[in-house]
Amino acid sequence: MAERDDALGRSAPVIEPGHTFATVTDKISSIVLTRPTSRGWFLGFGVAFALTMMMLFAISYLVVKGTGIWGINIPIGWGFAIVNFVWWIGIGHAGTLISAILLLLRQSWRNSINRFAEAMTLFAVAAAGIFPLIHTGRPWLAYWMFPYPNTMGYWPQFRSPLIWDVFAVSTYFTISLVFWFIGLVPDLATLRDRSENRFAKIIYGMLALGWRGSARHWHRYETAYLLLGGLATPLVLSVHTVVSFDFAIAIVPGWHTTIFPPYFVAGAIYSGFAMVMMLAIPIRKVYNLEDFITDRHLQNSAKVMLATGWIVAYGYGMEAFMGWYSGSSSDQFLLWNRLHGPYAPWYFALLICNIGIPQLLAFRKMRTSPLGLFLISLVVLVGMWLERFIIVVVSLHRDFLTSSWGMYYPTKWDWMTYIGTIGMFLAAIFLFVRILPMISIFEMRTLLPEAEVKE
Amino acid sequence: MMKDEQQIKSQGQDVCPGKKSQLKLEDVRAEIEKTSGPQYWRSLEELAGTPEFQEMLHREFPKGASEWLDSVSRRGFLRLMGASMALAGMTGCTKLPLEPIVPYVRQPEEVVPGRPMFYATAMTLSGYASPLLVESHLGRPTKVEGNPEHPASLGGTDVFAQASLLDLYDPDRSQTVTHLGDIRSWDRFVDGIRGPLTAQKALSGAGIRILTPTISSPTLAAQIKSLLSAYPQAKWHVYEPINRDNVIAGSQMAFGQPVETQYRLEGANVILSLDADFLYGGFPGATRYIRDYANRRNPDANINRLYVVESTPSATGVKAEHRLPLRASEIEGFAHALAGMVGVNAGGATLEGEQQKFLAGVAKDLQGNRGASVVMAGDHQSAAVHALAHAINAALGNVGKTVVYTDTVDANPVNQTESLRELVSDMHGGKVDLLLILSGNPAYDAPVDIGFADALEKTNVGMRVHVGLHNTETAALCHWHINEAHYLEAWGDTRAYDGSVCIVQPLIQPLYAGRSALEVVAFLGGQANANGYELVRGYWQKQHTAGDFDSFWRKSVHDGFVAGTAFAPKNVAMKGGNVPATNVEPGDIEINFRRDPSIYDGRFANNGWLQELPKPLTKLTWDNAALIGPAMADRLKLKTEDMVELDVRGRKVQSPIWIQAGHPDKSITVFLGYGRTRSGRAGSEVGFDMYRARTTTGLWFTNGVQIRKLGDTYKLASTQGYQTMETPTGERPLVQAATLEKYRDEPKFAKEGEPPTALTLYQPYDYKKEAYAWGMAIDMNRCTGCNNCIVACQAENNIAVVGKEQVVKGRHMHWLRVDVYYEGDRANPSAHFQPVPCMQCENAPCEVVCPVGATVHSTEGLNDMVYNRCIGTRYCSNNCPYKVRRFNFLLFQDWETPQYKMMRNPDVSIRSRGVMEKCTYCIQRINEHRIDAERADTLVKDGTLQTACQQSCPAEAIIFGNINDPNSKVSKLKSLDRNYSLLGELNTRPRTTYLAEIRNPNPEAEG
Amino acid sequence: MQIFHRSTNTLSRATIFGAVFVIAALFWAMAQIQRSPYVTYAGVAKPQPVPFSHQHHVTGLGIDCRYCHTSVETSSFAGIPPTKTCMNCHSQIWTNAALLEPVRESYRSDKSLQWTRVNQLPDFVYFNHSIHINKGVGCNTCHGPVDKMPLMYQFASLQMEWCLECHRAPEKFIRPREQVFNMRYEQPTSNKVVTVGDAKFEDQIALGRALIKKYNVRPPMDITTCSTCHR
Amino acid sequence: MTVIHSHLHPHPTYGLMAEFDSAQDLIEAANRTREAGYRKIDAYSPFPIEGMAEAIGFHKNGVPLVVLIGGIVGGLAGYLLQYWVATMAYPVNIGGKPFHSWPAFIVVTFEMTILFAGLSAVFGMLALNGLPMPYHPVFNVPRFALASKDRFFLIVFASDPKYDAAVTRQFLEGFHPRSLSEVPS
Repeated sequence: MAERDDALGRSAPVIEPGHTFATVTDKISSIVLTRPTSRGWFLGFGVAFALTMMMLFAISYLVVKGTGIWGINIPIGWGFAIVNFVWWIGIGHAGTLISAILLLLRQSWRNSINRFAEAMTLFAVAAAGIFPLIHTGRPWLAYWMFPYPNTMGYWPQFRSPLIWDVFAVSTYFTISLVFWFIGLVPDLATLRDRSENRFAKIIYGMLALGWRGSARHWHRYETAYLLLGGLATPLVLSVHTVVSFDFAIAIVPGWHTTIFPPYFVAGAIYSGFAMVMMLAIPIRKVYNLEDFITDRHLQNSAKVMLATGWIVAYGYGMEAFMGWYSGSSSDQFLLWNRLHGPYAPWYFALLICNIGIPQLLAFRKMRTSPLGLFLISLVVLVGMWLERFIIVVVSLHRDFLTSSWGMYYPTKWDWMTYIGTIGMFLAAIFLFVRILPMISIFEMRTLLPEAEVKE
Repeated sequence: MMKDEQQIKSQGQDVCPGKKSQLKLEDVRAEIEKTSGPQYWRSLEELAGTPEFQEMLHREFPKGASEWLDSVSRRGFLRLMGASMALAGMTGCTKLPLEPIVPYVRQPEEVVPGRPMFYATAMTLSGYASPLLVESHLGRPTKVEGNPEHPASLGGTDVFAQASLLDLYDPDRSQTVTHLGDIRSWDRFVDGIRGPLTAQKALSGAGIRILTPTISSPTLAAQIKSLLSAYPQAKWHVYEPINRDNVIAGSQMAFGQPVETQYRLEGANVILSLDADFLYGGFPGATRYIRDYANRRNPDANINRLYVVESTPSATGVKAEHRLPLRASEIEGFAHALAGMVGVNAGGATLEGEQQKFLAGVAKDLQGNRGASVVMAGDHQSAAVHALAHAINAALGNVGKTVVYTDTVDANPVNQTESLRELVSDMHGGKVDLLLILSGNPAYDAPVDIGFADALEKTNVGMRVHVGLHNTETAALCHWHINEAHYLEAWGDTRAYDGSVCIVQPLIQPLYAGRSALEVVAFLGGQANANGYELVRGYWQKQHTAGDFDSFWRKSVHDGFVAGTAFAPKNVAMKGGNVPATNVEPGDIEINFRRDPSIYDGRFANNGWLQELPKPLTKLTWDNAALIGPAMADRLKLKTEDMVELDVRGRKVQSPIWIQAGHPDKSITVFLGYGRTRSGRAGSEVGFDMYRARTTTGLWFTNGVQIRKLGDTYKLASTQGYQTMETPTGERPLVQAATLEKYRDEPKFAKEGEPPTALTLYQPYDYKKEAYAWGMAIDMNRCTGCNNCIVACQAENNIAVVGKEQVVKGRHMHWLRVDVYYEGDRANPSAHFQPVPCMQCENAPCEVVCPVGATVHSTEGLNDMVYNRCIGTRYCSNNCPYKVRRFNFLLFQDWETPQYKMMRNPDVSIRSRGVMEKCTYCIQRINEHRIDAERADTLVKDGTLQTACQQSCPAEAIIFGNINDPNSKVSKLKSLDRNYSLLGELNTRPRTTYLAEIRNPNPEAEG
Repeated sequence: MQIFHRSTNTLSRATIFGAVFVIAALFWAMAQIQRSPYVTYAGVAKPQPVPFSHQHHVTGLGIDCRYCHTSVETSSFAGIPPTKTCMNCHSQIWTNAALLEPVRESYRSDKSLQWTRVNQLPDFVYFNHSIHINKGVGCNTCHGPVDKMPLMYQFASLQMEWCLECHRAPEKFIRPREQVFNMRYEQPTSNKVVTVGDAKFEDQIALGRALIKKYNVRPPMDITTCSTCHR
Repeated sequence: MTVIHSHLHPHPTYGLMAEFDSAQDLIEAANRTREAGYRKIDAYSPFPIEGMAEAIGFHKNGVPLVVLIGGIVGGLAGYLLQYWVATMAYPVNIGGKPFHSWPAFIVVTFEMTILFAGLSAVFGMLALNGLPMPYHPVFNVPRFALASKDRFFLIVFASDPKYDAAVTRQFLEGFHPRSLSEVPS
């Protein structure tokens, strides 16, 4: 099964030949256990950590002074905070998608990228989760969004998409977390048994929960894992659908659109895979994992991006068409404003980033060139951020009453918070690759020829 | 929020706005002295300006916290303090601290703690009184309303009266007597002046000069007269920067004597205004005129018609059916021509094209309405124009019908410019030893060529005494400054535009032991420690010979005015003969000097409410700009916010440009009152001082102006960036307007696009079962854009002032705004005013999206905003199609200043940082009236319950009431054909609806 | 090889399941603290300049509430008596009791007594006494047995959920208007009949329903609307 | 072939454990052991092997049922909470919508279903597997560390009625395991 032909009939292996259980195990676990921590790692982590501190400073100042330090105003009540939230959540979709949906579709090539894709998801969702909290005027009261018996006898308002967000995002985070952890357990057992260091043994030992690979355990384990996959699949699709409700439920022209759910989900996967590529490509180079993360993976991911990119393009098309077709003056104006308004350059930039440049992926050459893929992924991530900016800001800044039209200019606090979350995300990734197996060892084993048994 | 409210309690409980605690005035004074003695704030203000201070701020706090650069930097500082307290509040914020409660020692009979009381009084502006009723909570005046009993108010007010409350509590008011800047006691002043006075006795006062603003107070006038009789040689000079010299001169020219002109607009089918902005506060009688005008705007009855010829677009001008923009100097020509056409004063030149058509139309219309028309001239138009207006009115037989002449309200109607000039020459001539300046600020606002400030500084006037509310530019140049008592602190009397005398009754003891001008004059007149009450009472005792004085006095004080004191109409004969044309020196570009719509002549510069009040047409706040027409802007390649230098015959001033649609070409309008140097935290160093270019020859307008582009730009804070309903993809029907004809063939034109009310999947909520369903109707035909509602709302609902920086960012807090939409040709557009409070939608989009249910619907159909529940997601505001919600992005409320604590309405929560707020239909008033009604087992009577905006509206354009009662006024209005919902197509079902604007143009004057 | 000792098996499971209970316990504790007198002041006598005894004045001397709290029927604020009110009597009796010196001092120096507020609501809550009196809410329904309080203390938690108890079901509490100031009033029972006009009632709910009609008390939906108390 | 006697513990044995090189050997050995009548046996492998469970005679698996119950509980809890809040606990008129606006309640109901189902899958699986169990007799066998790398182990528990130290050892040696160790309990 290792040699499955890809769609174009060309065959690229998901794992280079010549590997055994032992080699796979050693290669991956050694990264964590024996390999010395490189200067590069410290440098990268240092920078990421510094950015995280900057974010914390920006947030503290925000809490002391108020959301007024941002560029938001009336009518643009949501700015960077929500843009970043949606962007991060979108990125957070790839992981679970790869682990869950591809699991159900029996796409064995997922086995080598699902682990850090899931980790990436967790960190992205964590980064996203910061924003809905701090964007409130009184973050210290944000717990009122959770239903708990209180002295006011008053409860959250369940008709609000923001409450839906609270439930969707927290559920998504929890499920992704346990999914990821459960996937880790057998590998933690491997590390427990491999590591020489007593302390490491104890830590990994605790986390491994005493996993011993019993046939009974494996049996229940696989059932649970599959069921989780089955549950996570609708969940991951629901999360961005719910996020899109934040806009679709509202009456603001440019928000009140029925096409949002599918096109948000597609966009999410689009940016998610872009982020996976941006991580996978350097990582496989640095830790020379080309054997496990092969061109096959890059190609398949590239194809997914190409496909989702087309869905997104269709979404834009539909928005524009509806704007014209609806006959509603405010929708027609919205279209005009995107094309000719003060933020028009950004709209065009978005079209180039999300529709123009990614078409290069149609060429196999591009799909197989790591550098090319890396750059395109970067472009897509920028493009998807711009998309959310256009949706949030450009829709709000000129709505129904011409008298209350306004402009939005982000302040440096907006930027510090945004860049800070990127730092936090990277810092987490650095730690992850250092202390946990970034590729699922036991699932890699199943890909080896010797893993097959005949009755 | 809760925590912040405790802040306010835990410090200075006695003055906290908490509804329960009681007032101890001496404590307040004590606290004020300790927190903000004049030295303290003055030095802090000066400091705040210095670069060192700014630099320190940036060192201490990160740059980009641009609030620091606010003109109101001290408030910025307090905000951060408060914010950090709010933060401290995060922990255990549900435990309340112990709160003291302080009862009276001897409780006054009439006082019922928790229930406000109303007292009649009056505010005087340039001699003309606004009769008022002032609401008082436990001895703290908290809201100013118009006096419905008085013909000059009928319940309405103007923005200056509404905002005067903030002046009373202005922490920057001068708080002590000072001598050369040092704090002194009143007694020290008494000692100080004894010598000079005795010296003058010998000279029979030859060296005494008294400079006052226009005075209409009979008592004060009498006091001054008696002072003058005590010192026969002494002289009384009068000066106001916004004076009526031309009006007086005009009536001299026409009748040979100064008279007051009153208009009876209710009887006028046709009104022609020659540059008279009579529908905006500051014009004598405006409050009453707005009512009379509005009463004639009913398209279903006999609607009137307004023609305006004006040199600066004004609120009045844009309401006109026909508006003709002319440069100020050309209006006299127009008047001559018109006069000629109505058969007086032959020899008026004829005009061309547009203007001629307009002229012909007006003339015909006026003649068709003999005795039922009015021609009025603006204060700043030449004497000739006034004379011509008199002549035309006479020729049209309006005199005695729609135009009435009476004695002047001004007790001393001299030519004020000349009067000041004379004073200055005396000063230079060394004739002045003792100069008493009774309020007013001539050192700042006198015409530059008179050089009053120099005279004050350079000449050796032995003793210069300034009496005033603020320690102004003038005070700085005087030896002594005496802190004047605010009109809400002192007894007095004054006259309304119709001459009727209003008794000025204090609502509170002087916060800083200030003295009224009346008391100071009386003291100089030899009555040591005279007190205002006895002076006023004494004066009227003398006047009132017939009958029981006490009951007369009690009634007068209670009603707020002395019955039967209104001037009787006066028969004055035209002198006849042609009115000579004023000769104008040739010159290309003209400049107009105008009083500012918000801060008048600069006396209100430190009033945050007025500074932040969007001016009626530009919607500018915190600044004045030079207005020019579009054509001129194109010619000179000028854009809004470009800095220019105006060279007015050698006197240079700088100002940013504002391109104002409808402004006449080759003409610039600048507004007075800005660029104050010693105003206070709000008014100092704000805007540009145009008095520097104002001379006696060009007091109101002059030509020969050079305009030079400076290259840099200046940020202007306008609250409405986009001022038309036109969008690139078509016009939006936000204001429904039509001509009378269209309305008659198609009465329901405004309703198009509204969905059927049954259009819903849900079972709609049934409000019919309730006793009340609150609703509002706003008649845009009556609204004249006078801005009253905005300030009234701000005062009633404790709305914060945010400062220019925040307004620029788009964060002003007004719950009610007045949108203006221009239509048609930029050279001479028509415009519509649309007051926009919360629509209180029955299908409120804001409510559905709030995650914590902080904005929900009341059973009476109100869209409640629960501040203490709000966590500040701003989702509601995003989803509000009317954008009437306002968010506390920072700690905008001032929690520190004790004066503000006294000022606030105890029935309305003080909103803190991070919460949304919006119009509540004055829920505090609704609850109060509902509870009173329930106690009496009745329903709230229609009309007794008024929202703040409604109550202040001189035009009665805003009507609020119970729409479940078919006989309520609001129900009747909503049943009219003109009634429509804003953005009705969204099916939000607003409770606030609008009555479409109907204009009554004259086909023959159509341009 | 073994890394862990046998006991760790039990230990690890105990921690996992234990965590659940610990967290639950924490929430419960927080809820209790929120409602505890420490936070609400319920039942706590606060320091006062003069140890005024309602028990003595109400039960002992039979003074009516309204003698001191004059505005309770007409205003949102019940009114704290001015020093003058105290002196009406104490200028004749106990004229030199040391305890009353602060009162006399205040009267002499015209400086107000500074009491500590006992029943205190946050400032964003707008409570109106007059309407509650008018609808038949007895003083002691909210203020408790004031006539048995030597030192005044706050009777109820005054938290929103407490207000709602009555606003959601007024019939459980209201009484005839003429009984509002009666500190000894008891709710009707089979052996204690309450008469309104000529109607006799043996249980509170029936009485409550009747009075709601009589005084037309607005329905719960109306009086639990936010703007009833919050502005 | 070496025989290792473990002297770590003097205790009664927990079972006999044979070590194999490949999944193939393990699964065959397991099958034959079961056919030989042994019931209490288990197999350890570094990755899940198809058919292994059947080989050791393990069929019933409670996880799906647990998940189903979890999901139903979650869904009900979610919907009922919202219903109760909106119509009974504190009914308020929100933008003119009915108190019971069920379409708006779908999302939270769905998320709660997933959340509960997911968590019960994880904790159900752990509970049924008796995890965590950091200490286990099999860890006493040093070579067992390779069970998480590339070796495969078959154990016959001493508790098996058919278990007899000598006989069973002989039987297992029949598979020619790489090693055979007695697991002390």
